[in-house]
Amino acid sequence: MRRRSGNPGSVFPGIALVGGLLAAPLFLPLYHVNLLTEVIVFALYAVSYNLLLGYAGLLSFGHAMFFGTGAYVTAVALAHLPGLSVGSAILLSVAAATLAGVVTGALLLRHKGSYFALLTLAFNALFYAVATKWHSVTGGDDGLSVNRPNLDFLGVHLDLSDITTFYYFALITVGALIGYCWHFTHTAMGRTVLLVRENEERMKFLGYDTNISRLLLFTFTGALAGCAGSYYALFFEFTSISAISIEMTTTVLLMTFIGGTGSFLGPVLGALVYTLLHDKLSDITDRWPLIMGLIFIVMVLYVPGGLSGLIVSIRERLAGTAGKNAAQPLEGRKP
Amino acid sequence: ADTIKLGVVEPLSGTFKDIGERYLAGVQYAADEINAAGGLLGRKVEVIPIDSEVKPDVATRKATKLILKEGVNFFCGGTGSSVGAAMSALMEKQGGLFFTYGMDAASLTGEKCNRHFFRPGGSTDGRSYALAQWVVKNGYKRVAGIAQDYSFGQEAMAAFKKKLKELDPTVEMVAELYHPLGTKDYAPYISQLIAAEPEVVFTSNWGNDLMLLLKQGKPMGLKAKFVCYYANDDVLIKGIADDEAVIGSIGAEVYMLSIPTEANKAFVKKYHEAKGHYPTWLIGKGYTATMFWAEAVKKAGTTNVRKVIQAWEGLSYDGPAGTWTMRACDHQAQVPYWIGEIVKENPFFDHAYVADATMIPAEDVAVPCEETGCKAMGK
Amino acid sequence: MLEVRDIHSYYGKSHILHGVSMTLQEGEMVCLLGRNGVGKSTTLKSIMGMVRPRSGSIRFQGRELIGLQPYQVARLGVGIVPEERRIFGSLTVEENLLIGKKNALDGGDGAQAWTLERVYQVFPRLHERRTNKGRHLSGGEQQMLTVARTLMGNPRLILVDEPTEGLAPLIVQDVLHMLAQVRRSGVTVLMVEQNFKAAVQVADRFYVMGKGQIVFEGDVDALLAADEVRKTYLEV
Amino acid sequence: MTQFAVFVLHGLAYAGLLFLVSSGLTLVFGMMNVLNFAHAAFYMLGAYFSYSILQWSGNFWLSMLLCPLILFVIGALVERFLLRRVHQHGHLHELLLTFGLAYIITEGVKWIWGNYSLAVSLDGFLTGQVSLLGITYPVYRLFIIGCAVAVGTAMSYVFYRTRVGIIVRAAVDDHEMVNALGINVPLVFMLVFAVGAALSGFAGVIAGPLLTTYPGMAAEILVDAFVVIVVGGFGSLGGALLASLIIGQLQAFGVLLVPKLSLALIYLLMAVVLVVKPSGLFGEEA
Amino acid sequence: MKDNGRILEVRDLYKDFSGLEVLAGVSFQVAQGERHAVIGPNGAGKTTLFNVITGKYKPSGGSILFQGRDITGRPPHQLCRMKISRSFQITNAFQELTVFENVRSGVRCLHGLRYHFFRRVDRDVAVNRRTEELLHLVGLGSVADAPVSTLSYGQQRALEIALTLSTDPELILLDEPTAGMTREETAEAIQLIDRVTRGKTLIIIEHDMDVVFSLADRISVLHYGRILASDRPHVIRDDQRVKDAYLGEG
Ligand SMILES: Nc1ncnc2c1ncn2[C@@H]1O[C@H](COP(=O)(O)OP(=O)(O)OP(=O)(O)O)[C@@H](O)[C@H]1O
Ligand SMILES: Nc1ncnc2c1ncn2[C@@H]1O[C@H](COP(=O)(O)OP(=O)(O)OP(=O)(O)O)[C@@H](O)[C@H]1O
Ligand SMILES: CC(C)C[C@H](N)C(=O)O
Ligand SMILES: [Mg+2]
Ligand SMILES: [Mg+2]
Repeated sequence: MRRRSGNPGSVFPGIALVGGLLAAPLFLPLYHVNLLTEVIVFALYAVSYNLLLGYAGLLSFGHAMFFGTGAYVTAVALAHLPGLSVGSAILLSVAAATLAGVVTGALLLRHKGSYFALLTLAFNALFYAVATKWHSVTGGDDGLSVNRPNLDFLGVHLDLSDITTFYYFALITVGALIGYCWHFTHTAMGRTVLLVRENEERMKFLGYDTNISRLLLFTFTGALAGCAGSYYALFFEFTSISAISIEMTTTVLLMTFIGGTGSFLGPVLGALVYTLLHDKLSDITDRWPLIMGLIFIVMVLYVPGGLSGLIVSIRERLAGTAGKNAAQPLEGRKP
Repeated sequence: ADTIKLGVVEPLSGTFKDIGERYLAGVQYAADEINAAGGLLGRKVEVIPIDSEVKPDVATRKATKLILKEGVNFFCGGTGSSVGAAMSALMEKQGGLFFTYGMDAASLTGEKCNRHFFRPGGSTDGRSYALAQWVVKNGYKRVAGIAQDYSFGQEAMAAFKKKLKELDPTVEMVAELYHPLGTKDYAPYISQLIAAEPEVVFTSNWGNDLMLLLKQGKPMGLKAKFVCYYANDDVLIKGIADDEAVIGSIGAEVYMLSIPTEANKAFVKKYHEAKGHYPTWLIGKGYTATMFWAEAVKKAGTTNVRKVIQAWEGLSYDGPAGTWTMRACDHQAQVPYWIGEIVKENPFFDHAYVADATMIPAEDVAVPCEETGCKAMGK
Repeated sequence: MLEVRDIHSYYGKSHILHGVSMTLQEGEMVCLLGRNGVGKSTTLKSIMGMVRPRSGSIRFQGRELIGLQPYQVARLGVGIVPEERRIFGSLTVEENLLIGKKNALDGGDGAQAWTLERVYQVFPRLHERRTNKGRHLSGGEQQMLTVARTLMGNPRLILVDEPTEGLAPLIVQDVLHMLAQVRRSGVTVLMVEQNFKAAVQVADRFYVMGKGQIVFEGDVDALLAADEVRKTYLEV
Repeated sequence: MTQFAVFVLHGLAYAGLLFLVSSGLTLVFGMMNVLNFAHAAFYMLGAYFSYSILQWSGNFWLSMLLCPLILFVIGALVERFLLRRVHQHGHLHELLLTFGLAYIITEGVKWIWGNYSLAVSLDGFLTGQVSLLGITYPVYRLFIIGCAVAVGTAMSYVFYRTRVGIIVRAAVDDHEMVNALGINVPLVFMLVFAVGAALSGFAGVIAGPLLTTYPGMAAEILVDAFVVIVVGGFGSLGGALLASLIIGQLQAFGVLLVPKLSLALIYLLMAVVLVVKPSGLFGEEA
Repeated sequence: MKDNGRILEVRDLYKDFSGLEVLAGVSFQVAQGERHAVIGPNGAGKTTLFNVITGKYKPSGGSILFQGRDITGRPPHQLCRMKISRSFQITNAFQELTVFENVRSGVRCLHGLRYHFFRRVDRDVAVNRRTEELLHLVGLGSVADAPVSTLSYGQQRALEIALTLSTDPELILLDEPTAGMTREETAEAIQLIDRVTRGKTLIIIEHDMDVVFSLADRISVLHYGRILASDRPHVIRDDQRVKDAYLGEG
């Protein structure tokens, strides 16, 4: 899969999307607005994960450790620092996640491929264990409930406890972040990680310190995940160990992969599809995880490009340009 | 008129499925009885089961959905104090009402209390006090304790120790162990218990955690008598499939099948005729609490949450388990406790079960308002 | 016995063999000469099935080889001694040899001309070092081991890729004698050599390869006669 | 003192279980360079099949025989029809596939057997206890230790003494060459994967009576097995053994000495190893 | 041949791969601006020598001096920034990406556009211009936007050279740049190399003797991990040991 810089194919849907989202509360019932807020939060989480998986080719089974860290820091900070503003709570979370990213990254990134995947999983388990055991801070199995403070910013006063208001708050701030991520994929760093994935050895001989670049990216995505986690805590007004559990990693993996690692908006699509499916399916059957799993396997086997990959190749098929290498993101070099 | 919706937050899948289902059965039975008698304020009570998976986030997610979509504002549940804490917080935000008959962590009506949360049932304090009294009464000196490592377990243990010291300073706590929820291999803990050589072992474990503890205890050579929160559980005893492992254990509850009062005998008879099985502990607790809630709604004469809250505070209710009074200062019902020993012969099952229960009056186990740590009730 | 007709082989995009053809008779020893990188090894790999030609045909005892897996080709009685010795470094010498051995399960034929004993007779050096790990052998010993390992499979045809590559002149002689011996035991040999001097000592016929094509075929005298060929394709 | 001895035994029992699981995982990784996330799921399947077999036959030994066979077949099928398919997409897809597989198996198990723990109760001498030197100890835990030793020895024998072992080890060095020597390497790989699955299945059977059988058992053991691999070193049987022993003891004595940390201990160990010797105790430097 | 001081000096270099000793005490020097060929039979250790000099492997013994500084065991990216650059025997590019981005990745590194989180790579005029230049220099201007995987073998080899030059090196090491080329391609390639390496120092591994003798100022013959001889072409041509070991009798 090639990423032509400024690929219009990924811009226009983007604009349409934003328009639709801004209007959503006008025609959607409250419940769905709430659901959409969740989608937005997960979209950020998934995008951050895809920067790792789709762009850097690093398959991590530990992304939830950052997501969870973000969620917990927000919860704890808001509980213990009275009068803390939303913004600072989020920033604190990001800072914590960044720190976690640097430390774990330094340990993990000496390894690649399967070993890396395995280690990330183990580290996620470690974070989980700590969150469970460290009762005094995290509330262990009880979790922590979060009070969403109101937003006072440059004279603007917003009552975030109102669902629609919080929706717009999330949409705008998170939207901006995702926008930046899109820009990121065209920056020097963005391209560097891609090239390192394509051919690390050559990058070394072209003068790049690939360890540094990998660490930077790992930390960056960790910070983003932490931010998503923070929003998650605010949205949910509760933080429990499931926010830092391996299931939470699985969730983002499914979202990202179903949406498609090949294109930037794939994961966003994935977050939407996953959340809606989850919401609908879990009413109908409590077997919905099984269905998710099956979808996932089928995709790994037949549609490695995910939904977006499918769309792209269909579009190319229609356009006649046979989609030969439509979204084949994970060209993992065999060890 | 449309129905009065009551969301029942219980584990309906997963390890604690059987617990949740029995609570639900109790609530459902109460609802049926009410509806049969013409309903509540002339409206039918509609029970909406919610599978909490004993996960706070799952419970609140589903509850929120019901609030936003269906406008439900009465909820109840009995499993997982962690779920209770989360629901309590949610209710305060969404202006709903939650009551529990099984989430016993004292903190729920203590520092975590709020006006939207009621506990028509037992608490770790009450129950631990009751058991402590029994231990002292029977003159045991070497006591060990093991509990699940979450707020419920910790509070149960703390209260037990506190009361023990109060009643008889010479009693010795020879071991105090905590294990993660859902532990499978109790060997390392049992070995420690054995090494401590206690006469009785106190445990607030429940469900699978209690089953495995009792099951694995004997084979490893643990002789001591178990003093349990939830030993009077037929499903558990059946599950252990080894009466020897349970006989002699002690259970304390706010409701037991074997409460020897007329009121209870009548209730048990009626239920058994209707359902063909007995209203064991959880069913009874669910039933009694729901009836109590209904009383409050009746008194309020409306489903307006604020009104119902006011109505419930101070209200008393005579049920199968004696007289329950909802205290205004912390929304903790003042209830008598019932203690029974597991014996081989019993009128209900062909496996071992609790013998006739003896009552410990509410006053003896009451926690004074000022000690609960509940501040949030100021009107 | 072996008939290669007009094969074209590629590595990814790069077209290496531009229509190579050659034939071998039962029991003869043929040498394929040519400069570095002209496609000699690729030719052998193509026969063995380690590289799959995109067109052409390779018939061994009348059976088409193209499309077969290397192990299938091997079971038909073809053995290869690869260029990069590719002995199993973490296995002992003896284990390396045992791998080569085909047993009923692997569908080899009964005639066990080559056995451990026999190999050790021919290569006393290997017998001395039989408990050493492969990676600790000297280049020459590794070369012997590779040949011996292949012989253990009792092939009817062996493809030997630059057996004297990077070997000290003395060892070159040993190896050549050994090959002559193998050939005397009735095995057909197709050998790739850069070292013309070495090659002429042992081979009956020669093919010369230049940039992916056979540019000459004939016996020693013919080759010596063909100055033009030698100048352009072999010498400096 | 006896207290100490008992805890050593607890540790050994768990170590045995860990080794049974991780050895299969290491085998597959060492041979085929495939990190099989579904390995623990196979282990869980083993436990559940064993449960069902016990239900109708009541014979533990039978399930000990059958389950590995069933898992062997499953493993073979998975390798042949799923893993091989995605192989050309690179190892990321192999990981994702086995991961998805694990996920589905877990959910499937919840569906078929229900999402709660099933107590596997044995009969016969396995349920009893032995007392020696003043220690009373359940037979079954000793039995587990025995099984681990047996399997371990068998594996290292096959691995280092038989031709199969030689082939497999050679295939790790250079499978194209092994192929060229007339050995059907794809088949070998299929078998290796199947054996790995069978091993984990066996471990599952053994685990059932000890830990009860429940859908969470896969995830729990998987993480521990991974830590074993990290600590012991990738693809090294010896490493797996040593690491299992260490972690087994850590688990047991952790509960005794530092109950608050017990959950985190093995991760601390892992972190230390990662810092001090990233390739693990027995692993060659990458 | 000009000799304004040494740019590279290799002293008694050793390298072994788990027992197999590939470099066994290699010593030689390269003068500023010199064109130095390394020849020797397969497996002699030529590529390994490159790998050790350019920091892919750490030597197990000996030292390497570049412009008088000891650079032994430095990682590739540092050496690259010290203006040492090497090509690979088998083309080693970013197969899925365009030729342009391939070369740009080297150029922008030189311009410090490596890990920047905000600046876009496709907006930097200087970088783009330099990239264009290089592409035209090696004659790939026409295929700038094609993905590498669609290039012919010859073009890929040319790209390999462009990549090597993209970091504007002083010392250039080429590993069999003409490997796998037809005679014509080879001839062109040599001209290209000759053209692009003027004023730089060049070390080239080459089996094609025409190339070697037409291009090199000096030749080192590597055999069994040792330098058999290091001298002017005509001397090498007549050196008996070299004939025995590599060239063979004509
Ligand atoms: N990474 C490695 N691990 C083990 N052995 C290696 C490694 N790299 C090279 N070798 C061995 O070192 C020897 C020299 O290899 P090298 O690539 O340097 O040869 P060369 O002179 O470049 O040959 P050619 O002309 O074929 O390129 C060979 O025997 C090779 O097998
Ligand atoms: N794996 C590969 N990928 C890409 N190109 C290759 C590969 N192996 C060989 N080549 C190229 O194919 C061409 C022919 O290779 P081959 O090994 O057949 O040459 P050869 O005649 O055996 O030369 P030598 O005498 O060095 O063995 C060479 O130019 C080489 O660079
Ligand atoms: C069902 C009950 C045993 C639940 C337990 N009392 C708790 O609060 O978690
Ligand atoms: Mg060759
Ligand atoms: Mg080389």
